[in-house]
Amino acid sequence: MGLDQTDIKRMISCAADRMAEKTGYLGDIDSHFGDGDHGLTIGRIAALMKERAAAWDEGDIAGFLDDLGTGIMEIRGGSAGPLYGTMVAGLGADLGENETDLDTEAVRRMFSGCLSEMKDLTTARVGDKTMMDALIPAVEAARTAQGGAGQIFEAAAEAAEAGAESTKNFVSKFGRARNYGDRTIGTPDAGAVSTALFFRGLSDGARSAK
Amino acid sequence: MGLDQTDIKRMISCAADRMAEKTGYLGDIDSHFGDGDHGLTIGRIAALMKERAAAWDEGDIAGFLDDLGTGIMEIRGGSAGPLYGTMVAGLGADLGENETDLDTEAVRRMFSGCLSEMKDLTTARVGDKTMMDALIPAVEAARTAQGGAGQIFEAAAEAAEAGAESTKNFVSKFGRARNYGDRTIGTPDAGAVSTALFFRGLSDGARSAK
Amino acid sequence: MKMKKFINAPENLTDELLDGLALAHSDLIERGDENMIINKKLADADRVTIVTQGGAGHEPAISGFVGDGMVDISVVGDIFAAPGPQACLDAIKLADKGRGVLYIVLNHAGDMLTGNLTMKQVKKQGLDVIKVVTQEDIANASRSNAEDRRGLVGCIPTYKIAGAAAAEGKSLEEVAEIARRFADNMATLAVAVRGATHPSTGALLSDLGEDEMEIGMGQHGEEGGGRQPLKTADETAEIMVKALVNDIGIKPGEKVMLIINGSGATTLMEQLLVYRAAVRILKEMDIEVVANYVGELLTVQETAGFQMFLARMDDELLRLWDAPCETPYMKK
Amino acid sequence: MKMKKFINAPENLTDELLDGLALAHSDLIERGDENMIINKKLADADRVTIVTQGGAGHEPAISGFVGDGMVDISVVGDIFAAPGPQACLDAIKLADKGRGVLYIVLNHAGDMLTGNLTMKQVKKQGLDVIKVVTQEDIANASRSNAEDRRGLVGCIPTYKIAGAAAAEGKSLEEVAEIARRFADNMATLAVAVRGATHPSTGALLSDLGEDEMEIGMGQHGEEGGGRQPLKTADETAEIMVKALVNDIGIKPGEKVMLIINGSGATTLMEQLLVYRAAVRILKEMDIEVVANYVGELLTVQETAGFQMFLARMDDELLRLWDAPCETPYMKK
Ligand SMILES: Nc1ncnc2c1ncn2[C@@H]1O[C@H](COP(=O)(O)OP(=O)(O)O)[C@@H](O)[C@H]1O
Ligand SMILES: Nc1ncnc2c1ncn2[C@@H]1O[C@H](COP(=O)(O)OP(=O)(O)O)[C@@H](O)[C@H]1O
Ligand SMILES: [Mg+2]
Ligand SMILES: [Mg+2]
Ligand SMILES: [Mg+2]
Ligand SMILES: [Mg+2]
Repeated sequence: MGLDQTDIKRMISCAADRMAEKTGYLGDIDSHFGDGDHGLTIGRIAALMKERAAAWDEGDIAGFLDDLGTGIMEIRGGSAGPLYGTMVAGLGADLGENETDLDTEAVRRMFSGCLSEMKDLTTARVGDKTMMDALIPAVEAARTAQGGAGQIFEAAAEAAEAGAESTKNFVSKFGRARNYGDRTIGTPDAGAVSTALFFRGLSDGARSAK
Repeated sequence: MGLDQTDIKRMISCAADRMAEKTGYLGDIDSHFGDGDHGLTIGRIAALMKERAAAWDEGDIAGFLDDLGTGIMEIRGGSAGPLYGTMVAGLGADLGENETDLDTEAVRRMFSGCLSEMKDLTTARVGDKTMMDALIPAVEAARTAQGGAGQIFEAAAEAAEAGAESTKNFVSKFGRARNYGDRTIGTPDAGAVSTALFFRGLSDGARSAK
Repeated sequence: MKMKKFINAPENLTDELLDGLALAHSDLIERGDENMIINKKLADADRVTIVTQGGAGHEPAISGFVGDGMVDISVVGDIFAAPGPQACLDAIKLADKGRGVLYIVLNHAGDMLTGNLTMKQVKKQGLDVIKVVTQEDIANASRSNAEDRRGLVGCIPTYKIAGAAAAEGKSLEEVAEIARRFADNMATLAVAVRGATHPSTGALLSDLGEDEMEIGMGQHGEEGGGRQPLKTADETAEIMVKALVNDIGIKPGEKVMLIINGSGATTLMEQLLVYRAAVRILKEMDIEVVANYVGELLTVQETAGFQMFLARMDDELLRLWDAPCETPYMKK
Repeated sequence: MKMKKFINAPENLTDELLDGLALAHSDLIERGDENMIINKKLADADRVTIVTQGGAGHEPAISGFVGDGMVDISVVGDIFAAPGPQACLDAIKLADKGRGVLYIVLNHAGDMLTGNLTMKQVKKQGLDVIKVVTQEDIANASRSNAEDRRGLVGCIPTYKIAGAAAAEGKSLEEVAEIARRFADNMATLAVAVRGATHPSTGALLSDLGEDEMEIGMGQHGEEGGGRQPLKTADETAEIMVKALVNDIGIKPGEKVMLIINGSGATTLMEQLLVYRAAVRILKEMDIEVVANYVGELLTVQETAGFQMFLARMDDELLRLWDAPCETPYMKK
C-alpha cells in the first residue's frame, strides 16, 4: 500500500509526461497576460524530471526530491523555476533521510511539507490566481482523503484540477499578469494549470502502486 | 522686348508657385527610389524664392540671383539644395553687375551661364535620369529659339518638360535612386520634374513681359 | 508582427549572447560558470563588492554594466527569466572579498523568488550580504505599496552609485545605506508605442493600436493602464515629468538626475527631443537637472517607447554618479 | 507601417534634437550657428582640427561624436539631408587654429555636392583644408569604382583615428594620410530586415517581405540587391564576413577592426550574436580582431538590421583607435 523508490520514480516520470504534453497550451495562456514562456519553462522542468527520474538508481527519496528541486530552481525559468523547485523539494522536506517506503501517513507528510515550504516562499493564497490555487486544494484533499497512496494522490489531482479551473474566475494578484487586473478574468492561470498537470501525473504514476 | 527687375521678380515668383503646387507629387516620385523628401525640399526652396522675390526692391539682377542661389544652398535639402542653388545663381553668373535690362542676347547668356555652372558641379548628363535631363534640353532650346525673352523661356520650358518626361525611359545613374538600377524605368526623375516646373514658371512669368 | 531577429537556436540564445559580450569586452569582463559575467578586476578588489541578477534580453542591461566602478558579478537567467538561487549564492561567495557583498535585485516575480531563496542560504551560511531591491515603477502601485512596484531602469544608476561608494572603501552598511537612499528617492515611468517579440517563443509582447501609446507599460509588455492616442514628444514628456515629480515629491530648488532610456526601437533622436522637453518642464518648476543619461541602458527587445527616470540628488550621490567607472556600456 | 514617433513639429525636428543633444552633454559640446555642434574645448586647440558634415536622423551619428579626440565641429543639415556649403565654410573657418583642417565627407549625393562647393570656396579663399571622403559600402560598386560606394558607419572610426592623430600634434598632411590609409582599407556591408519611416514625411524607407532580409541596403533604405529569406545570425555573419574580407583582400595573419553597428531596432542581443559568429569565422581564416565596437553608432531611424564593418589595422591605427576621447557617445 506504500510508495517506494520505484513508485516515486514512475510518478515523477509520469508527471513530466503530463506537463510536457501541454507546453504549447501553457505558453499560450501565459502569453495573454504574461510573457508567454511558461510552456518553455515547464518543458525544461519536465525534461529535467524525466532525466533525473531515469538516472535515479540509489539514494533516499527525500534526497532525490531535494536534488531535483534544486536542479529545477537552476533551470533559469523565471518565477516557475524557484516555485517548482520549492514545490518538488517540498514534497520531500518532511520525509526522513532514510524513509524508503512511504506509508499513508508519510504520503500525507509529503503534502504538508510541500505546502509549508511554498508558504514560506510566497504569500499568494487561494483566490490570488497563481499555482497556489491548485496546490492548496490539493494538499487539503490529501489531508482528508481516505484510502492508500493511490487514492490520496488521485484526490489531490482532482482538487488541483478544480482549483486550476477556478482561477478563470479570479483576478491576478501575483506575477506579471497582476498588472492586467480585471481583464484576467476568463483566462485560467498558467501556473495553476501546470500544477494541476503535475499532480495529475503524480496520481497517474501512483495508481499502479496500489 | 527685354527683361527688367520687375520681370525677373515676377518670373521667380511664378516659378515658386508652379513648384509649390506640386510638392506632394514630387515627394511621391522621390519616395519610390529616393527618400521621399524632394517635395519637402522643393517646398522650402519655393518659399524662399517667393519671399526673396517679394522683398527685392533694389540691387542688380545678377546679385539678386546669386544671393538667392546662396540662400537655396543653405536650405538643408540634401542634393536639391546645392543643385537648385547653383542653377538659380547660375542664371545670373554670366550677367554683368549692372545689367538691369536684359535683351535677347543677355537672356541667352542666362542659360549658358547656368549650364556651365551646373556642369561644373555635376557630371550627370542627358540620359542619367537627373535634373540635367530637363536643364540641358532647356538650355539647348533657349540657344536656338527665335523671338524675344518670352519665346525663349517658353521654348526652354517646353524642352524641359519633354526632357523630364523622357526620364521615365531612363535608368538612374546618380543620387540615391541609382541603387535601384533598371527598376527605375517607368518612373520619372523627381529632380527633372521639378526642374521642368521651375522653367514652366519662369516662362509663365516672362510671358507678360513681351 | 512576425519575429525578425538574427538568432540561431533559441535555446542557446542567452549563452551565445553572453559569449559575444565577453568576447567583445575581454579587457573588462569574463564569463564565469552558470551564466555569470565577472569584472576582470574582481580578483584584486579589497572592498565591498556588488552582485546582481536578472534575465537576459534587456541588453546592454544588466551584464553590460559589469566592470570596475559598477557591478562585480551579474548572474543571468534566461531571456526575461531569473537565474536560480544556487547560481546567485555561488556568485556571492565568489564576489565576497571579506568586506561583504551588496546584492541588488529588481522587483520582478521570478527575481524576487530567487532573491529570497538566495538570502535564506546566505543567512544559513552566515555570509555578510545586504540585499537591496529596486522597485521604482510608479505605474501600477502607489509609493506606500512599494513591494508592488516593478524594477525598471533605476537599477542601472543604483549600480553606478553603489559601485562608486564601494570603490571609495565604504563599509557594506554604508554602501547599502547610500544605495537605499538613492533607490528610495527614484521613480520611473515607461511609455510604449509598439510591442516586440519574445526572442525564444516569438510571442508578441503587448499589442498596441495603430495610433495608441501606453504610459505605464512594464518591462515585458505588461500593461500599465495608460492607453491613449499617441501624443507629441513635448506632451508626453509633460505628463511623465509631472507624474514622476509628484510621486517622489520633489520641491522647487531641488536637484535631480534625469534619464531617458530607450526601450529598443525608439530613436535616440526622439529620446533627445523628450529629454529637451523634460529639462524645460523641470526648469519651469525650478528643479535643476544635475545628472543625466540619454540612450539605451535597459531595453525590452525591439519595443518602441522609452522609460523616463527621475531621482532626487544630493552632493554625495552626485559625486558617486560622476566617479570613474569602466564597463562595456558605461564609461566615466 | 504607420509612423509612431515622439516628435513635435517635423520642421523643427533637427533643431530640437540638436538642442537636446547640446543640453544633455553641455560639458562636452555646444551649439553654434547654422546647425553646428562644436567641441567645447575647440577654443584651446593648437592642432589640426576635424570638421565633418551630414544629415540628421542617424543619431548618435554624427554630432554625438563631437568632442576631444574625435570631431571638432559637425555641420548638420536636416533629416537625411546635407547642410549647405556656406555653413560648412563657416565651420571650417571657425575650426581652423592655424594648423589646418581635415574635412571628412561621407559619399552621399547631397553631401558630395556640398563638399565640392565648399572646397571651391576653400580654394578661392586659400584655406588650409584637406578633404577626405569615406566611401566603403561594398554592396553596389566594386572597389575600383570607389566614387560609387556610399559612406556608411566607417566615418565613425575614421573620425576617431583622425582625431587621435590630430591630438598627437601631427601635421595636416600626416593626419590626412592616416585617415586615408584607414579609409582605403575599410569596408562595410549592411543588412536590413524591416524598414523605418522618414520622421518628417512619414514615408516608408524600404519595404521588406515578412520573411525577407536584404543584404546591401543603404543608409536610407536604398536597395542593395541582396534580397533573400531571413537567415540565422551565424549564416548572415558568414556571408557578410566573407564578402568584406574578400573586398579588402585581408590575408591570414592580418589584424582587423570589427564593428557591428545596429541600425535602430535590431537588439544589442542580436548584434552580440553576430559579433560572436564573425569573430569565430575570422579566426578560422586566421584573422585576428584587435579592435571592435558592438552597438549603435550610426542608425537609420528604427530600421531593423545592422552594418558590419571591417578594416585592416596596423600598430599605429590601433594605437590611435585606443587613444583617449571624450564625446557624448564614445568615451575612451
Ligand atoms: N509570487 C508568486 N507566487 C505564486 N505563484 C506565482 C508567483 N509569481 C508567479 N507565480 C506563478 O508563476 C506563473 C508564471 O510562470 P512563468 O511564466 O514560468 O514565469 P514568469 O512570470 O517569470 O515568466 C504564474 O502563472 C503563477 O502561477
Ligand atoms: N549628382 C547629381 N547630379 C544631378 N542631379 C542630381 C544628382 N544627385 C541627385 N540629383 C537630383 O536630385 C534629385 C533628388 O533630390 P532630393 O530628393 O531633394 O535630394 P536627396 O536625394 O538628397 O534626398 C534627383 O531626383 C536628381 O534629379
Ligand atoms: Mg511567463
Ligand atoms: Mg530625396
Ligand atoms: Mg518569464
Ligand atoms: Mg533627402
